[in-house]
Amino acid sequence: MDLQTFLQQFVNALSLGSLYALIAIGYTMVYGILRLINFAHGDVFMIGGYLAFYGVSTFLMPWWLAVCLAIVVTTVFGVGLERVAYRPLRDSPRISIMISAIGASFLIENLAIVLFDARPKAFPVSNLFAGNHVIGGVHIAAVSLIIPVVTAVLLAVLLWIVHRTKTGMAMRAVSTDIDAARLMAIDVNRIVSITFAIGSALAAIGGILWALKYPRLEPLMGIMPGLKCFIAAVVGGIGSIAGAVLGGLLLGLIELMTIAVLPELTGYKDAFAFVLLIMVLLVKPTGLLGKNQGEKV
Amino acid sequence: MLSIKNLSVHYGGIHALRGISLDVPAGKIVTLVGANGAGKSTTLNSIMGLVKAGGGSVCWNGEEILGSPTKAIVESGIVLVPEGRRIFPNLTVDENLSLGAYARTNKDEVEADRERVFGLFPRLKERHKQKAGTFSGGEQQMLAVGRALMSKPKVLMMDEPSLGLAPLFVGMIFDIIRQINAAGVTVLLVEQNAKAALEVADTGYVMETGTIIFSGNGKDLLVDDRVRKAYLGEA
Amino acid sequence: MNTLQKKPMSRDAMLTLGAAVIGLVLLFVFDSTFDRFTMQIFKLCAINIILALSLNLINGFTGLFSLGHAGFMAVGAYTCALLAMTPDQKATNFVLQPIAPWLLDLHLPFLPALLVSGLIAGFIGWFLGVVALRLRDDYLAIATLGFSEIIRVVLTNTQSITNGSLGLKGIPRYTTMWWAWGSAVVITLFLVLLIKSSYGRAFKSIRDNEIAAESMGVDVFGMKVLSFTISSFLAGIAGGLLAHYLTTIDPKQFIFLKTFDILLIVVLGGVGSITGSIVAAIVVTISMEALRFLDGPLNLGFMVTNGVPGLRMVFFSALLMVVVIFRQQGLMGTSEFSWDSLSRIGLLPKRGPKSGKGGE
Amino acid sequence: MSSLLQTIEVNKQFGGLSAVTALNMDVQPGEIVGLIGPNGAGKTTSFNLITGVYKPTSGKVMFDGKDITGMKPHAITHLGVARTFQNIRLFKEMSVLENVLVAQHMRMGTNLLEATLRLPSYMKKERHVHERARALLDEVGLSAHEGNKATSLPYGKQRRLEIARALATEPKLLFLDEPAAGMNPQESVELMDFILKIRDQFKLTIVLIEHHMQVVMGVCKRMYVLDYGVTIAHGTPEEIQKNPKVIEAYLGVE
Amino acid sequence: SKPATDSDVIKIGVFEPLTGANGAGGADEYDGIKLANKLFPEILGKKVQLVAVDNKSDKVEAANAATVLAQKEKVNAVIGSWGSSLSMSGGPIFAEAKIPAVAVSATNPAVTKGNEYYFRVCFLDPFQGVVGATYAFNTLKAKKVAIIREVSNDYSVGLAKFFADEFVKLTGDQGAIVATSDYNTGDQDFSAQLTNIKKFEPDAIFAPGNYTESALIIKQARALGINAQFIGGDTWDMAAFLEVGGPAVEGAVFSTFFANDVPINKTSESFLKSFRDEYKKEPSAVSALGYDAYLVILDAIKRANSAEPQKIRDALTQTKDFEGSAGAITINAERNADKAAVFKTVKDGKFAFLTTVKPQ
Ligand SMILES: Nc1ncnc2c1ncn2[C@@H]1O[C@H](COP(=O)(O)OP(=O)(O)OP(=O)(O)O)[C@@H](O)[C@H]1O
Ligand SMILES: Nc1ncnc2c1ncn2[C@@H]1O[C@H](COP(=O)(O)OP(=O)(O)OP(=O)(O)O)[C@@H](O)[C@H]1O
Ligand SMILES: [Mg+2]
Ligand SMILES: [Mg+2]
Repeated sequence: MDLQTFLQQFVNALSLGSLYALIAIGYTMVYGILRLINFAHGDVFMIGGYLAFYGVSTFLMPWWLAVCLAIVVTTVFGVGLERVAYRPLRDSPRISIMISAIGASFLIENLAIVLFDARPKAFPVSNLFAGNHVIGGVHIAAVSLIIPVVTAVLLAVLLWIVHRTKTGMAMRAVSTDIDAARLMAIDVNRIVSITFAIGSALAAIGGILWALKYPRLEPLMGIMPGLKCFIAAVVGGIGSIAGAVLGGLLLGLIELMTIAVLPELTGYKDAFAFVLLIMVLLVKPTGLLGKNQGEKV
Repeated sequence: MLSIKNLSVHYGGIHALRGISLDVPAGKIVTLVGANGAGKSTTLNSIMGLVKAGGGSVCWNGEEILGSPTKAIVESGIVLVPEGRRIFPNLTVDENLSLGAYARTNKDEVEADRERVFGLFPRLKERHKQKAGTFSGGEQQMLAVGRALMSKPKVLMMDEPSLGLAPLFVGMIFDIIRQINAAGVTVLLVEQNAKAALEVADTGYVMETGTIIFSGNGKDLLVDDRVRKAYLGEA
Repeated sequence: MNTLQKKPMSRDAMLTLGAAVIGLVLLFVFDSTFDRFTMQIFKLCAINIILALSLNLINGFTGLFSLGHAGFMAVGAYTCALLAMTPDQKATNFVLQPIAPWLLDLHLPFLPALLVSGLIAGFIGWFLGVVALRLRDDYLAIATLGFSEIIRVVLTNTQSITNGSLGLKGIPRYTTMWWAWGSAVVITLFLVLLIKSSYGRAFKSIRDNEIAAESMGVDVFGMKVLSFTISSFLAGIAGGLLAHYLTTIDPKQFIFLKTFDILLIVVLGGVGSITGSIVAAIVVTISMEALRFLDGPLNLGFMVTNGVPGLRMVFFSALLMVVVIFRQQGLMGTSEFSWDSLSRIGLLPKRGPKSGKGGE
Repeated sequence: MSSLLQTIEVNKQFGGLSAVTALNMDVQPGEIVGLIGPNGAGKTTSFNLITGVYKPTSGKVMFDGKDITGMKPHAITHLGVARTFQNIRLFKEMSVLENVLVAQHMRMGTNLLEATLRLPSYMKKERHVHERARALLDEVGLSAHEGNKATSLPYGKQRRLEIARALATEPKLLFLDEPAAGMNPQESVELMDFILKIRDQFKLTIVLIEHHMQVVMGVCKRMYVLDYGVTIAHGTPEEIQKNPKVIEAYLGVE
Repeated sequence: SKPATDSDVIKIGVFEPLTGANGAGGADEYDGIKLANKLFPEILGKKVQLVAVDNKSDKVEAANAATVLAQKEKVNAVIGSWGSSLSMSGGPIFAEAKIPAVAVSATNPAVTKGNEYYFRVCFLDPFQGVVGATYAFNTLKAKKVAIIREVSNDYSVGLAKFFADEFVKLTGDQGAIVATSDYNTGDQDFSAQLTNIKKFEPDAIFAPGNYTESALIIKQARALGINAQFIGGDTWDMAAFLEVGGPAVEGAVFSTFFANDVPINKTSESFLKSFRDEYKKEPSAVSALGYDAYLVILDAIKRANSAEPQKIRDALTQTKDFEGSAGAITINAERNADKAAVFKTVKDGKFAFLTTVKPQ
């Protein structure tokens, strides 16, 4: 592989990886606090994309307004989802909550099929993001430049919220010990709602950026990205925000660089994420940056 | 005053509290002693609303608080130092203390209280930036008590504060209980260490398998034969 | 069955035998009177029963969170189809890339093919189990899901063995009513006996408290692997039956979402209840068909709607959520059908045999 | 007589915490040995180290002349070591009888085939373990509850079920972690008699953790005292009661 | 219910994926069928009723849906399904029930092969692959071609193979296919594959696959500075291909069934007009074919002077030079339509007719 091809592949991988990272953060926040694999996260992501689409193409809003509204509505949707599908099960066995998440995911997908139609829609990409840059023979789409920046900014904002604000402190408290958090007069439901709000907003942003990069919407578009980003979060160490970013980048790199180096494996690309996952888990069962929580006997 | 009537709790098939009644007069120290699994922690947890009671009532200054959310109970001035400390190990000492004052809005008062806690436990001040999980058991217990004091309690309930503490610390904890009480805070104390507990208490209740079997003045109970035999390990 | 009959006949054994005979007669009656459609659904019920039971063994009885079932089904389906198809049938399938020569002439009758597909799925299950069962909870769940997807991707890409994405078609329709229900009954019986045996108790002890189980002398890891292997074996059998029921298979249909479908049945029936899995498998399979009218034009009395394709699935998933939220333990919880429970509610003499399959 | 159990310089660290330091225990067959010390002294951890739940950071555990260091718990149980748990660990969803039956699985020596096919060979063993399980439940006074769910039992009875379950594994050496916890004084006295009885009846050697001094002093011939993971004393009850270090760290000044 | 032949209505089953991954294609075909039914609602004095079942893009569901049509609804004939593998899932069921089925756009040879009851009104993949390669070689003068195929899609894998074989034959150069890359259904990032292809500087890239993935591929290729000519198949003939691809797909060429800017006969004209009136949008090729499939069945019923399934089937085999909206249809001995392929390109954001290629 010549240097230019390598650089091109590397840029491709970083661009995909930072998108994975962005979505994985939302996953990891929700999981970190509730220990819930939110299988519906990918569907919330899909809703974000569609809302922005309808904002621009049906209601003819300017794109920035459509994006903001889409994020807000998706956030409300995510908070509502937690209320309806997860809160009643907070003290139930894990499998019940997970089934509820799967059920919610099915419901959202099927509703989307009925409401939005199963046929893919083309996402209207504003000219602002449609450009393309060539730097030293390496082609970089404008969105691919924006995504890592957005991811980095959001990462900083999140780290600030979680580590520097009172609410963030409460989130960390809830995630270690719900009952002890209650004893601190923390309104656990509110904190969980806020977490879901942040997670859903991130999903919406992820969905919109995804649609800008791959301008096609369909009701089932969230399933695979959702699963892969969850894997990214697990690989990085679930519950760790930095881990999610690391996992996302790593996944993007592995997926694309493996193909770059071994083109005959392209057909197996969908399996790379899982192979990475299993290898990491076997070596470090709690993920790269995860903390060990053994059971005291 | 805190008054508990006929409180009853089930965990699935286990009848953990079988209708217990006790009074905690304002400004006093009341202690609850009894064997492992007698239901002492359950009593405290159900007062705090962490465990759902099956029946009975908990009145605080004439108001029924049973069934209120934990948040409201803490804000009304009842605070629990839970069994096993339950500090937040990934958070620093400062953050743990701030969480204790989570519901309070007056920053100056909170800072003043933080200084007061540091005065009580200079050890915490030395290490205020350290993650609490790296503390020794005794230090963690100080933090748990300090954290509770940060919420400016009117009633401080402590669940086995001497658990896992070196005898030296045990003595110190009981001194602090006296100090806190002297500052006007009502204390409800649950202890395995019945001897020390009864020594500081105004009133003692003895629990056994979900019921209160007898009660009385702390000093009287200390010399009570039944107590000596069953809980003080004296023949 | 034999060993059961050797014992002196207790009331329950006689009732069970009676139920079995009535069941057999009914099956025969159904087979000769039902139309093809009803039979088709009826057969699918049996296959779903096997799938639900095998997943319940691992998730419900051994307490291991496994989401890899679709993969083991796929292995079973491919193995069985490739073994039971004649060389001619195979050759016509592999139009793009010829089938591997060693596989072409490998041909077995249905029963041995079915058993081999179970064995191969079981073997793969054993191997993956040894690797993955060191993980717990969610980590195990996501790793097993990963294995199932890896299996699917491999099936897609090994064209000279599986015919890749073209899949296999023209698989002989061997899965008759007798094969489907016969297997379901034998497997149910096997699982009931297994769960009631000392091994079943060991599985349940792992679910209830792993550390205590280990300390009571239960080889926890070995037992987990055993349970995982048996579960994979049964999933493989179900896959084989499915292949010869559909007569055409391809890798796409074994995507991980398939596992979720089965998991839903298990949870609806009650995690850890054989009866529950059976009842739920039948109810879900039938209601998926019965709700089909929702996709077509609806006559609501006051108005007729246009057909809304997908409404059925919306309704179904909403129903599922309602059950999960309001009846978390599923239909049966962890309880099982027993003759005693029938006589307790005074229903015994009138009871039909269908539910009698539940948990003799 | 050779020791049944010997721990040689066993250490255990959790991260930076030294939970057990240089544990040197020596238990002779037929003895009842006590292990006492303040909360968090490392008593339960010592049990966990010997029964294989935790692996020692360093040191050696010898049982019946064999090195069992680092073996899996079920293998150690197989050799004849059984235990109860401080925080009760019953099989919650299973019946009282089943709890005891599970503990005999290992000794049944069946294979999957004969068990599921219910071959006569298996049915014979099955009848045998049922009889034994019922006898054990009778022994601990739980016969009336055999069909109930384990968790439906009151606390004290759950403890007795744990003991019955441990006995079902046919141990030579039995570890009891705070068996009197949650028992009232009357029950505690009965427990003392029960411990002595099973020791004789099942030819057991017993190691006992207990805060209830009356029980410990009553049944133990010898005891070890731990504090912060370190063995601060060992000897007969009389010696221990007089030991100033023990009084300071544990018993308190009367 | 009574057999449909005796009653006043003739039932035609619509066997399509209305939800799931193939939902879009199924819906487009259904549009054409509905239109035909609206325009031609009667034959032999009887009303023709469409009975639509959703096969959910899923093989198991497809088998069930086919059984519903054949056994429960007892339809006289069937139209569908989009997606060859789904058609294959229903095929044996229709054959056993002796009900004729007419595939609209299922181009896989295996659909009709060996199934006496399956017909189709479109051409086949081998033909499409051959004309694609011929076009690339003769018209585009391409010497080096790269292929990027959807490995989990049988259509794509098949077409790629037929194209490659023919292209190698035409150029006489074993290395004429410079690279073959794979991706999976639903993939959205193809940058790694495309970057690999870029190294070989191919004259053209053949990318058979679903229109959305294909549009994204072309878009990403352009963004990576790949200027090679893109060639595709009939699946690109969808409005969404243009929408998703935007300016990037300008100049891409593909073979398809029908060109709506150049009506070939009277039927096309009337179809185009009614379709635009009815749906206020441009028809896709499969809508035209769906329309034709319906008409072909009606024609067969007329010629048979009976709606009995067996008679319809026999009449279908005799279909000759039937003027469909997408060209004349003659059903050959393999029950396939001998039809010409149309080449289209994208010009100014619209599809534009290039040429017609007749079968040899
Ligand atoms: N979450 C729970 N689920 C089920 N049972 C419980 C639970 N918590 C406590 N119990 C049971 O309730 C009874 C009372 O327990 P509780 O913790 O109140 O006792 P305690 O007096 O505080 O004992 P200790 O001295 O060990 O702290 C015990 O039998 C215990 O096993
Ligand atoms: N899995 C673990 N991880 C980390 N620390 C542990 C673990 N298990 C035990 N410890 C620590 O080891 C020390 C000894 O604990 P252990 O349970 O052995 O005490 P104990 O003597 O049994 O006390 P008690 O009388 O309260 O039961 C404690 O500080 C405990 O927190
Ligand atoms: Mg307690
Ligand atoms: Mg202990």
